[in-house]
Amino acid sequence: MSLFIVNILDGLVTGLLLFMLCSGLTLIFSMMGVLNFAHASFYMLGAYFGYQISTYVGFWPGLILAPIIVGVIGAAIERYGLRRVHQYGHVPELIFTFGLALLIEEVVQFFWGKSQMAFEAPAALKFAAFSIAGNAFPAYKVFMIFIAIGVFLVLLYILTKTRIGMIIQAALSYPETVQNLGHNVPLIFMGVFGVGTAMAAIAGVIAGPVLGTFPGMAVLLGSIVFVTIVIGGLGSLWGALLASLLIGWLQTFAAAYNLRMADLLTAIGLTEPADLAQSLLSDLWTLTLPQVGPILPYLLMIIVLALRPQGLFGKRET
Amino acid sequence: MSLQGQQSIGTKTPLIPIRKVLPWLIACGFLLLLPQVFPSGAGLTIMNQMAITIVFALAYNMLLGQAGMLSFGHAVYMGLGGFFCMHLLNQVEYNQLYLPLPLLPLFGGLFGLIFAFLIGSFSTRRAGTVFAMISLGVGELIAACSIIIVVFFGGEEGVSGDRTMGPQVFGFDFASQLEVYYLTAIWLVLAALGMYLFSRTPMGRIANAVRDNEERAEFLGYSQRNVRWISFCASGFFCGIAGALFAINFEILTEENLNLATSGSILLITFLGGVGFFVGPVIGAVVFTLLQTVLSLYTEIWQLYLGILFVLTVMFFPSGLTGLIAMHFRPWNLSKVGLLIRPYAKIAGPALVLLFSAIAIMEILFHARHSSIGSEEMNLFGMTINSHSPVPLIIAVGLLLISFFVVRKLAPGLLDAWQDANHQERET
Amino acid sequence: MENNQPTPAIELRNLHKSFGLAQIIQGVDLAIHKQERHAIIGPNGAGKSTLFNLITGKYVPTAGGVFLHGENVSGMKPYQINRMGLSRSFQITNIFAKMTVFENIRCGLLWSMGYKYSFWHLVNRQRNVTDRAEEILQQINLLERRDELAGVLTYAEQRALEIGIAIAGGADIVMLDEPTAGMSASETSYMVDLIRKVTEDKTLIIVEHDMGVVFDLADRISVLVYGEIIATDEPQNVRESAAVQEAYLGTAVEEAG
Amino acid sequence: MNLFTKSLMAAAVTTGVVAGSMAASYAADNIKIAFIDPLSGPFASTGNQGLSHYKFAAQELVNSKGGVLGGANFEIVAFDNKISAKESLIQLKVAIDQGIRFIAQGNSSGVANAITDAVKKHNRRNPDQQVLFLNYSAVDPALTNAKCNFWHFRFDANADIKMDALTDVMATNKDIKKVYLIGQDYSFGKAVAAAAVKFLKAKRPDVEIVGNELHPIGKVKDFTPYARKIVSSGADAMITGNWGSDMVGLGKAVIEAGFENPIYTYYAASDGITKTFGEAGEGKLKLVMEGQLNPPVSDRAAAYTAKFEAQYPGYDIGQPRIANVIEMLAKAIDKAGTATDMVKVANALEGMEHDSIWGTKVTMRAKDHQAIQDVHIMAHTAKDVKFDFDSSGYGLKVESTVKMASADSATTCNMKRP
Repeated sequence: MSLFIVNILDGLVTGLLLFMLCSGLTLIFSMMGVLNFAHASFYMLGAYFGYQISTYVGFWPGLILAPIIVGVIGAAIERYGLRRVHQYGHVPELIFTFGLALLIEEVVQFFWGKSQMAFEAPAALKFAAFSIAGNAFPAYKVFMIFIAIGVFLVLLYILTKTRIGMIIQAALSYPETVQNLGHNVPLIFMGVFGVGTAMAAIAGVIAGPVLGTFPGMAVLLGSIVFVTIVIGGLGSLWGALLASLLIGWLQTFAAAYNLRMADLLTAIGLTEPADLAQSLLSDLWTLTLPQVGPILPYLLMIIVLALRPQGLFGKRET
Repeated sequence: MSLQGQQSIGTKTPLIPIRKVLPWLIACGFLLLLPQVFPSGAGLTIMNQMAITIVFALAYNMLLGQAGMLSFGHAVYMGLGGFFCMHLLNQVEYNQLYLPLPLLPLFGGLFGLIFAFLIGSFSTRRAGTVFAMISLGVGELIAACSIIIVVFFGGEEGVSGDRTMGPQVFGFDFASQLEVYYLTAIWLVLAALGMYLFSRTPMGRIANAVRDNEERAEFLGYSQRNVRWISFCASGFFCGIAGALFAINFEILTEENLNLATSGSILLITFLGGVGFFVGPVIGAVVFTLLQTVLSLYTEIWQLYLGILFVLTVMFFPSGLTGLIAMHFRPWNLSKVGLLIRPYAKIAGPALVLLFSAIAIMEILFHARHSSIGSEEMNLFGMTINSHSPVPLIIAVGLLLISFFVVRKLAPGLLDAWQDANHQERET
Repeated sequence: MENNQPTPAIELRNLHKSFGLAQIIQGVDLAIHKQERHAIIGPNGAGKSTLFNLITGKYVPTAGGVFLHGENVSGMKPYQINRMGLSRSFQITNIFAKMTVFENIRCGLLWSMGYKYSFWHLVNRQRNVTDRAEEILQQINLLERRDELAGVLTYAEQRALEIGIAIAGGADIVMLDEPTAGMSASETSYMVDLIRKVTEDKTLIIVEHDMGVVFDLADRISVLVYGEIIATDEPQNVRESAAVQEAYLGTAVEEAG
Repeated sequence: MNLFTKSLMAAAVTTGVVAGSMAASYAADNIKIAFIDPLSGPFASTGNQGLSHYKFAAQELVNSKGGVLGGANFEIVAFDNKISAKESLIQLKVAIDQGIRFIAQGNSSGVANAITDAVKKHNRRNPDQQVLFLNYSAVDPALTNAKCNFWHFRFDANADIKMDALTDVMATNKDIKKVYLIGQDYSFGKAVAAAAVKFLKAKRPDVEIVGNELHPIGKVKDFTPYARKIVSSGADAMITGNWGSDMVGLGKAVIEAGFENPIYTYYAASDGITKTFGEAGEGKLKLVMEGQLNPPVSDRAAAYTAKFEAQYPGYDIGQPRIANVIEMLAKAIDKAGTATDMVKVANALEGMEHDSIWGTKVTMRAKDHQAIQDVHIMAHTAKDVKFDFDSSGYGLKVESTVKMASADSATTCNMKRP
């Protein structure tokens, strides 16, 4: 039971982190109709900038500065890159962001090399906040939870209480109408792209010390982020939240419990073949839950899309 | 076969118009002669690899270019076809299955087709972003499964085999690289011809129609979903052929044949070459293999250059390298290419300086940051310079700025000339 | 009289369509006879395009049914309905801009000429398709522009091409959505002649704002207001109907105000 | 027209390749060793480190002493395989085309499997152009068991031998009652787990294996759930064969989750890993490895290490066995009297006994071409470390040694000799 509670908390951290990426991606998609393939790359940039700044002035200024820098870079890319490609249509846009993801990974390697950076959590948070049956829960993870929730509340406030939020919300449901209302749509696009990438960067700064700051971090997380927002429903913020938490817990619990396929197969009355190594089904018998953990999100996505093509909370089909 | 099958009596066009067949004949002759020019084993390996990439890229473009479907997981169909062929080869070796090697690609194609049929049944329901995302998910899923399902995928070390264990065909046992080259070349021509002809069938044309305007196609009696599904299956078939050729050439298949990196690079190759042209992926595959094998000999940051090239292509030349060449057809037809020579010659020098100074800056920075401590000397365009001293960097930046301004000054002239060259009668 | 009537080409029975809470079509009953030229008119937002989309299968009715030659086609996909002999043009020009004029027409022909999803015919070698496409190009006066990209045609030419694609498949019911919108007077009269010519012996359903066109072409007219048909009659009677005048002009005034 | 372009492009590529290969083959009389390992991509630092050591060893141990066969020098030619099996085979062909007959590779057992297979096929198909495969690091036991062949020699202790040595040492520690096994889900990870189960059962039947699991390789973002399980299992020690980012991620998560007991590893050192663990790994991280750096076994070894670090700052001797590869190859070539007849060189290498610079005797076992040597259990520490890793102040210090580990272990190898 105590392990279960610890896993709930760990899964929450993963899920909320995922949500910080997904919320930005969802906003960008809702406004501009483009799925930003490079979103996780901005998360990586956040981690690297956070690391670099932390080597000069410490972690905390990095937490503020890195997202701002990344947000400005994101806005610039929207202004000078994406807007140009927009005229060619959605598929070239998607290809552009894909190319961007490749490029950012190369640029990161150009400047920081290929090894993992020694990005450390701030000393002030390097203690175990509490401990459940011998399992320490680091204070840094508590901090991560609060940051993620804080970012979400700020986002919610902006979306529901401010004028600009109203416009963005309207764009969720009536993208064409908003375009025709005479708002400075390009400027809003640029702003939303900048804010979305900045949010990814915040996630990067706080995740960097825990999940590692290395050139593969974007790819590792990237496809999961897309899967999450597709499951949640493209363009739905609440769907993204639900799907993020779902996947966070799914992955945590899948890794945490060593359920074996062999037990399941024996339970339904099959007998394990004597010479397992020779059997064609040996892979099936030796399968465990942690092994299949990483593919569960993809399976879930395919199931969801087969049953409900617009995703769990999706309003419109693309 | 279909060339003659549909011949009806009394047509105006000849049976096989020479204008259309000539490029194919030249290509065949060229493929035949190539090994005489580059007979080394490594040369043959690279040519084989190029041929396989061409088949794969052409098959990919059946989706991206012809049917407008962006797949992020297309390595799966090539990979699965290849894995299946590897197992067939092992059956030939250990269980005396009778299968002449030259027929193997056919089976690879069939296996690719079967998988495309199964996965296409749900992934082709939607186009655009949703299709792209499903293809990504399926691709990641199967790549991840390759580590888990060891019986079929062989785990991390993959599945290997020996192509020479089958029955000899006309005395060939395909032990030598040259025999494999000719086998690959024959299948390259067959597959390319098949895909070319496919694009000229009613199905191929309707795939274009669905790409351009899926709604309108629906109101002409065509189910957009079925059109996409059939395109997907056809692409899967040719991907499977590419996979079989890979199995024959490398005699090993691994997870790498299925993963996102391979899927991504085929997108890159195809787009770089130009999705709007049949020959685009061919050029893309050739250029990419060139960059990969040659550029990586000279610079460590070749992937950075490739990334920059790709992003610039998407932004400024969405029709790819082939599009860049095709842009000149109109001035050529108007006999006005001459107008372009002078402005091109004028801008070429500064543009090259711009290019090389940009490269120099990147190389110097990279060396300064990543060379081992103490090693300050580096080789740049044949010169030995000190990457840690500011002088070379300042010179490079200076050259970059100067050439940039010169290029900017010359650009309007080039554009004017370009306008002239593209207009029939400017004075009237 | 009703008993002797042959099966209508299209029959709408108590057709409803709502989007969320908004009821756009609220119970339409309409029978359109074979080889009749039928116009649907009504103020902006009356639901004319929605009605079109319901008949052609783009939308699924919330209630009621669409009957094509007596067969219920509600819920069928557009391509299935098209294969039953109904074809349409679009209000916003909806051609294959990256293909040539000839290829546009050919796309409209392929299914009906039995090629379906064939990948074992070379399309350029099908004489019958080429001949038929050229015939149609002749009819719509675009033969000279045969090999131009459709995207570079003039607006009027694109509209003509749009109609050419719609009639190419030989459908016996043709539905045209504002075929003369945005055209000059001379272009409009040219278009009316063209429509009359290419829909010879066919059932024509047309949505149109230009009353001149409507009264010129139509055998009968239906007036759609707020998702309901308030009148269906011959042009003369519609013109004189007080109810129509009031509803139509009334809303028109509202709209203006 | 377009096909012409295609043709021209193809011609350009091949010209480029040929030109490139010609540029690389300037020194005529050198005996060339192809170093095929990742020099770009995520494992580039490991590859470059190995390459530096090869170059240094060739110069220091052979060329500066007059070379082999009365004056021929060793030359290391680097080929980047991007840690891809496909790319490795291409580079192998390029290397053979350049007339190189000795192939050195080590990173990734998957690549090693592909190369050993390709070398076997190549030697059968081209008897006049045979090559030898010097495997200096790939430790999948299969390479010297089921998949062994005459052309393959392994200079590292394989996964079984390392586990044999590790469990010898663990067996003497009576505090260890519960052990947790975790590894990457592929051939090597499975081999480590199987060996651990086998040896622990034989040597310490009282030890309970409280966990034995594999996780997907390179795919786990967050190792926390695994760490929770390990802590909750009450294990007194854990064993892992993880390498690269999987090692860093797992190690950090386990330490962070409050694990206080020894973590026995195969590859938790150098390439930035030592630096990343730093203080956190002190007293916990242990490595099983050949090649003693700290304390230095001899003045010669210390001088060799110091000279390497001076010449290649930023790199470590992370793979000491490379020195053995070079010295043993040089001896074999001298003994065979040829650097072109691979059967003779292989026969000379087979069964060779060699006194390594690292103080151990190395025997190239004839029956499976597996090197037998001393294997050490080392601790990650900052104390008494003369030669640190990653310039971090932390390094590996030998705690205990198993002499000539697994010298008489069984093999399923059925070597077919030409």
